[in-house]
Amino acid sequence: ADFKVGLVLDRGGKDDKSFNSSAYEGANQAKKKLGIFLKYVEATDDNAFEPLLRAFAQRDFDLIIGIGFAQKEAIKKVAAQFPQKHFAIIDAEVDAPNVRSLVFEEHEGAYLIGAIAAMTSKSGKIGFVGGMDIPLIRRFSMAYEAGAKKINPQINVLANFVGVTSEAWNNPPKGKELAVSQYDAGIDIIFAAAGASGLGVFDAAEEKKKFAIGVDANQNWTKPGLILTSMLKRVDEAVASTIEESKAGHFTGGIKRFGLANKGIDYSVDQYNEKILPESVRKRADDIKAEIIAGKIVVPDFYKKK
Amino acid sequence: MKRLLQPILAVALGLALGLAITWFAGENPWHVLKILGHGAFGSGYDFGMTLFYATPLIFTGLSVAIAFHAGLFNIGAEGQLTLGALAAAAVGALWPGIPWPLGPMLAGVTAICAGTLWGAIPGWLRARHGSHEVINTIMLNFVAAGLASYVTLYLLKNPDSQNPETRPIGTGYLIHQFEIFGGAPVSAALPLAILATILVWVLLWRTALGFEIRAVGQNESAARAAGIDTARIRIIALSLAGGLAGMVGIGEVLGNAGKFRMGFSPDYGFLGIAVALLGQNRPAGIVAAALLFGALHKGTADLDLETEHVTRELSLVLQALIILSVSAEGLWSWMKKRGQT
Amino acid sequence: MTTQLLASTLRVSTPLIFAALGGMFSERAGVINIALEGMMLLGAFGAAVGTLVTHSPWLGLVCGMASGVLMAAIYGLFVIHLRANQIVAGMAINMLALGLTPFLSKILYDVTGSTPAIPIENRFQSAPLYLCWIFVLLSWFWMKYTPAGLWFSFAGEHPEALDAAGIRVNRVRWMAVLLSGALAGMGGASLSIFLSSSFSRNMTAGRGFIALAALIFGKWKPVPAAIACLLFGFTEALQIRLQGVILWGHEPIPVQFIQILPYVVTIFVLAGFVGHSRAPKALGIPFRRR
Amino acid sequence: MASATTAAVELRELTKQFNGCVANAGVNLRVEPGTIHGVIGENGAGKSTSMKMLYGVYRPDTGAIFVHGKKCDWSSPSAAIAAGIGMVHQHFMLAAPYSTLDNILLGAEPRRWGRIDRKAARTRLETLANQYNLPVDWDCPVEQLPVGIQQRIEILKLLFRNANILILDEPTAVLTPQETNDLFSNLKRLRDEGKTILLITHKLKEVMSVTDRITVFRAGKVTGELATSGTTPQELANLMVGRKVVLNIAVTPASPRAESAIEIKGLNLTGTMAGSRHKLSDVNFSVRRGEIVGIAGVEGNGQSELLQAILHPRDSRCRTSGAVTFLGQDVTAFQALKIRELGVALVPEDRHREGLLLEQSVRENFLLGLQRSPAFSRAGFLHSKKLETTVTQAIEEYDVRPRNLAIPAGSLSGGNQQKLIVAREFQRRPQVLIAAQPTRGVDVGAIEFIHQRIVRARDEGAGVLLVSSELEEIMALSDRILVMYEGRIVAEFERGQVSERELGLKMGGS
Ligand SMILES: Nc1ncnc2c1ncn2[C@@H]1O[C@H](COP(=O)(O)OP(=O)(O)OP(=O)(O)O)[C@@H](O)[C@H]1O
Ligand SMILES: Nc1ncnc2c1ncn2[C@@H]1O[C@H](COP(=O)(O)OP(=O)(O)OP(=O)(O)O)[C@@H](O)[C@H]1O
Ligand SMILES: [Mg+2]
Ligand SMILES: [Mg+2]
Repeated sequence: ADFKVGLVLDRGGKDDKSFNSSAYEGANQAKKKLGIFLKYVEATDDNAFEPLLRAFAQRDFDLIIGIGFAQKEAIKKVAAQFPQKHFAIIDAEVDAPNVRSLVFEEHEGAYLIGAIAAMTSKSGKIGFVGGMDIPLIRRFSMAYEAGAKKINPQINVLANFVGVTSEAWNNPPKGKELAVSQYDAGIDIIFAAAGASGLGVFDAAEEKKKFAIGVDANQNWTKPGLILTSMLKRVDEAVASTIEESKAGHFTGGIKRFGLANKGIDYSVDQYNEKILPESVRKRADDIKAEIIAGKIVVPDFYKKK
Repeated sequence: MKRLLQPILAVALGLALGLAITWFAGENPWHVLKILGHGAFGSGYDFGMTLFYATPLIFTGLSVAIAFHAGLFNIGAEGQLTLGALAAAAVGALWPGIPWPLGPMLAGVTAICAGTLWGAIPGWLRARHGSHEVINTIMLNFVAAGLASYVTLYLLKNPDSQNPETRPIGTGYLIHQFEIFGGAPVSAALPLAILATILVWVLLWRTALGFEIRAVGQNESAARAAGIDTARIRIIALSLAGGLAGMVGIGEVLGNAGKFRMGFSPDYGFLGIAVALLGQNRPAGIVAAALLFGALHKGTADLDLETEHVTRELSLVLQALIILSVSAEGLWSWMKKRGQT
Repeated sequence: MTTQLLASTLRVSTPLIFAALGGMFSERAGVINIALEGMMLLGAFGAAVGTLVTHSPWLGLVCGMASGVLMAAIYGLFVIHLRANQIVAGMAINMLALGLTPFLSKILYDVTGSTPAIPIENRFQSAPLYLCWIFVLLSWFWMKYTPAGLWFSFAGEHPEALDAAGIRVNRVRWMAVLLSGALAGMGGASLSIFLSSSFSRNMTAGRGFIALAALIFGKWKPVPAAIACLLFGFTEALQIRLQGVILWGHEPIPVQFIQILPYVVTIFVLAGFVGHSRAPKALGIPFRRR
Repeated sequence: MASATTAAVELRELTKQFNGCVANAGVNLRVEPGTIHGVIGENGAGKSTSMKMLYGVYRPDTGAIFVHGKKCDWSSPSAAIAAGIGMVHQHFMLAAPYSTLDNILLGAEPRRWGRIDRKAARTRLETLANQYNLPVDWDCPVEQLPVGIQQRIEILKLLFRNANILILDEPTAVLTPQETNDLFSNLKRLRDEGKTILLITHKLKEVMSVTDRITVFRAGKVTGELATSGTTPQELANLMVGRKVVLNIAVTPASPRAESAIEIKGLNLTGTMAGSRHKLSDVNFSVRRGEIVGIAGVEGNGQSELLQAILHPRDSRCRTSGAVTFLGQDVTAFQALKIRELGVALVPEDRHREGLLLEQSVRENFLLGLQRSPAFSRAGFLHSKKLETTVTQAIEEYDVRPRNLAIPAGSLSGGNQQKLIVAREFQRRPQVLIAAQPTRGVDVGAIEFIHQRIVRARDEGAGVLLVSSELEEIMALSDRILVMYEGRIVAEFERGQVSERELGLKMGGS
């Protein structure tokens, strides 16, 4: 019958406007294009992944995709129990023949964003607002700072976190307070990697008439003229292509990396920000991008830092 | 008889209310009910997951109840269990070489001690400084989360994972997982929870200390007049409560994840309050209430998967309605009055 | 720097003050209010939807109040009328709000867990900042100078005495709980249409519990409770500004230690200066005449 | 003669059950307007319950209530208040942290622009207070006022509301003789002004002196209605209890031993015990084994503080300096439990506050304070069978009714609660017995019983410290009497050396 795809979303849920939304988008595009059967579920807690993945496998789904690194162990276990099924996971590396790991080189993007911010900043001070303090967000902040320093070694980079529990992803008022305090301290551009809390950062930008930078999806439209750019992480592409290949019978296991080179990571330019992002900056950014792709610039990676 | 019938009827009523909502959302309630039952008890694995969720709730339920008997309100089980789990994982990660029976024992005791400490602090503050345990336990929950975050990111970071979690513990620390549940992580923590339940019952109703705890909770001045050192009893009760909550860490770290994961608990500590009060603060009642909550948690997760319209949000609504109607003491007499007229 | 810190303190405390006042009314009348969090959350949602529909933050605020009142009505039905355990029912109300809001947003906007953004001209710029202090004064006046305030106090302290004086205890408690919902709803509204630009899932993020702590801290009195909220707000604002500051050496203090600062300070302040706070005597005990 | 006029109050066949426990089983009561009507009966006979039904607090199961000939079917006190009924409850209806003024005007607030007009209320109350000689401090939180004053507040409440039918449920249980006299003259005056008064009391002397007619309750029923002028205390007692009662037990003289039981030297309290108004200064006395030493005094002159200080000598809030010796041992460094374990028994002054766990069973209440004694526990584990048999015997011996170990102590009537405490404490075979207000609110039968037990304990060799504001009780039982006034011992008398009048004067500070 139909080709059946099961999507196990992270705790953030389908409409987190971040990588869950993006993954769902991608799967939906594939559904429209290929006429597959698509079913998604949202996990309630970290222990729920395994039963949900298993339930999909038992119900004869052909491809099961886990969204988010938190599902790593669960995918590893369930994939071993159902070797004839196909699995995919976003943001984590699982070494099994029937699992495709879709990982993103966020640090490359964050480096580029840091460079763009440093080029645009007039005050010589830029900021970063992270959601929960976790390695992934550290990966962003570390590369962001390095990218900025590449442009302007004297630049001041201030990194703040909304919180240390998962509520940090859902606290726009606090994201806004953090951003306001950064803007008040003379910072004129803030990169927000904080889930829904990032919306608070954008609100602050709106009030203070300063710039902010979006993440994951293209968020330029949310505050036209104030979002300098967004760091794109094409989870949708990764999911859609995986579904497509799997349906066509070309599924392969192993690790698939998405970076600047294959446009899995990028920065966005559209009608909402082309006026505020000058040609010269875009040009310079594209140069840096090329250098990273060519390996001339080695971007520091928090994951590799021991 | 009435004490048994009443909660059962109440669960039925809450379920009916919840099903009415799913019907409103466009599902066949009968179908939903079947999925719920099947999701919670349908197979060894499903039942295993129910038991897996129920186990920590037994610990936190007991924790809240024991404090409650001493007239204290422990909102801090969440923080206590966080520290308990963190401590167990720390021991297992720092000395991974310790062999089997010794490892779990050492880590288990450490988990209990960490929880106990986290309970003793508000107990001591209440007894000696008179500051309200409700505030202090809420505050300590946040502090525990901060400490856990620090430890997992700076001290015991797992280099192989992006998750905020600690390094894996040594294999000698892992406790037995029961195979009959088809892979569900039901570990030796379940019998431990049952044992803890029995011990709490013995403590509260068969020992002098338990009597003193209940006396302080009932009437502090009478207890004092009878010579009971009420300050000491309060500290002991909250310490015991903390220790019980800390035992959640044993199941999670030694019996399930093999490490400490930030945010592993879907609010076990808060649900423990509802579990304790639904179980009327009695050990057997707590086990029953924990099972109910475990079954609901597992059953409703399957609803999301099996139905078109029921999402995990609606599952929360359903659980809330069941808890509400089970707690409604007056519903019973109201129904009786209706029946008479 | 100091004025910014002050402004930030006032902003951060605003939702807390509304919620703590709400908690004050119901707890002074003898009804424990763990459900503040849930009432706030629905209030935040209602306010966002109301503002989106009417394009007026004031009407949005009214919708937020109404949503809080709705939640309070469910709570009141269970704890006053059906004598449910107030703590269990409160936790259930929180769960209900957590589940209901994404469910409703899905129905209304086909987006689970959030509402569309509210344009800046439709949001409050500063009104709630002052409004909450007006309510502090009103609450103080209410408790001290009006008959209803006196009834609230007696309903929480000695309901039998109130009953014997010919006032219906449960009616008074209903009034208090509904009022509590209205205020908590405003607290939620100030989150969604003042401090941010839309509703998002679980956006109260534990503020109801902090408000409860402030209420106890403030010994169940409006002005001290509001001041306690200010203290929480201040430590929060300070915490935000301390993040990333290098005090010694080369590395900033780990953010975790900065984040727990408000809570540690609270514990010490409470132990050192405040001492006993006496709860209303009949707090948590359902009233029933035979 | 009476049936010609319409009764002010008439209760017809009232019945009321609480979860199967019958409190009223067909009560008939008729009160003529402009009279003081006494209501007496044993503890638990149903007096308070029937009065609460009249006041609308409880709703009768069956039966009817008539006020001034009109049938009343009210479901709340507000209707009763509107009909001119006012009640002073056995347990005062005052909210401790609030001011006298607020407690009085609650529910009858004079208003101005929607706010409470406290000024108007105060003016009116001051007039009333002068008129009936009931001075009180309007702004003081009631918890800081002695019970005698709290009583005045309750009466002012009724006057403030213009009640013309006044119900007073055991108003004298907490009053000194002087205060009782004042109250009675006020009651007579109110009667003469045309008000109708229902007075519940256990003190037969009082009923005899102040009432016009008397209704006697027993076991939820009315067993007699008589004119006061035509009866005697003995007859009333017999009607109440259903058997002959010895009203004044003959106490044999003591034969005190040489060993001391309690020895207090230079006891001082300057600390800050919650609610204490009087500090202790230089209290010295001793109690030998085999004697009863009574401490007389108006309540609130440091008696409670004295007991706290000798039972919790380590607590700095209770004792600041001085030595406390029990049975020859200096206990100033002892924990409270250790003191009790020496053989010290305590009948606390407030049984609800300090004596009982109201929601726990009779069985558990019996264990309170004995939970660590070798008789009931071994290595920390309770010995429940032993407890069961001991309690069964004890409630039989001490006549605690009903004979049911499983019911909560709170559902016993006041007298039976007191007997339960006495049973528990005497069961220790104490060497030292501290009894504070041991017969407060207790019916004559139980008073007789408790007094006998105290004397028996003395004769078995216990040193007894009796604290009581009941002059009669002190005079009847004490071998020596100490008078306490403002935290000091101001006088000491041997048995028979002092008259009631003289003692009353000393208690008043002269
Ligand atoms: N609220 C109640 N719940 C259960 N039982 C009650 C309640 N109030 C009274 N009773 C029971 O009803 C009976 C009559 O009580 P009531 O208070 O009327 O006695 P009383 O004559 O006033 O006694 P006392 O002299 O001790 O005040 C007692 O057995 C008592 O235990
Ligand atoms: N709620 C409280 N607030 C302030 N201080 C207290 C409180 N409770 C106890 N304390 C202090 O703690 C100490 C121990 O209290 P506790 O009442 O248990 O006395 P103790 O030393 O055990 O002696 P005992 O029980 O014999 O009175 C005392 O010094 C007392 O002042
Ligand atoms: Mg002590
Ligand atoms: Mg009575």
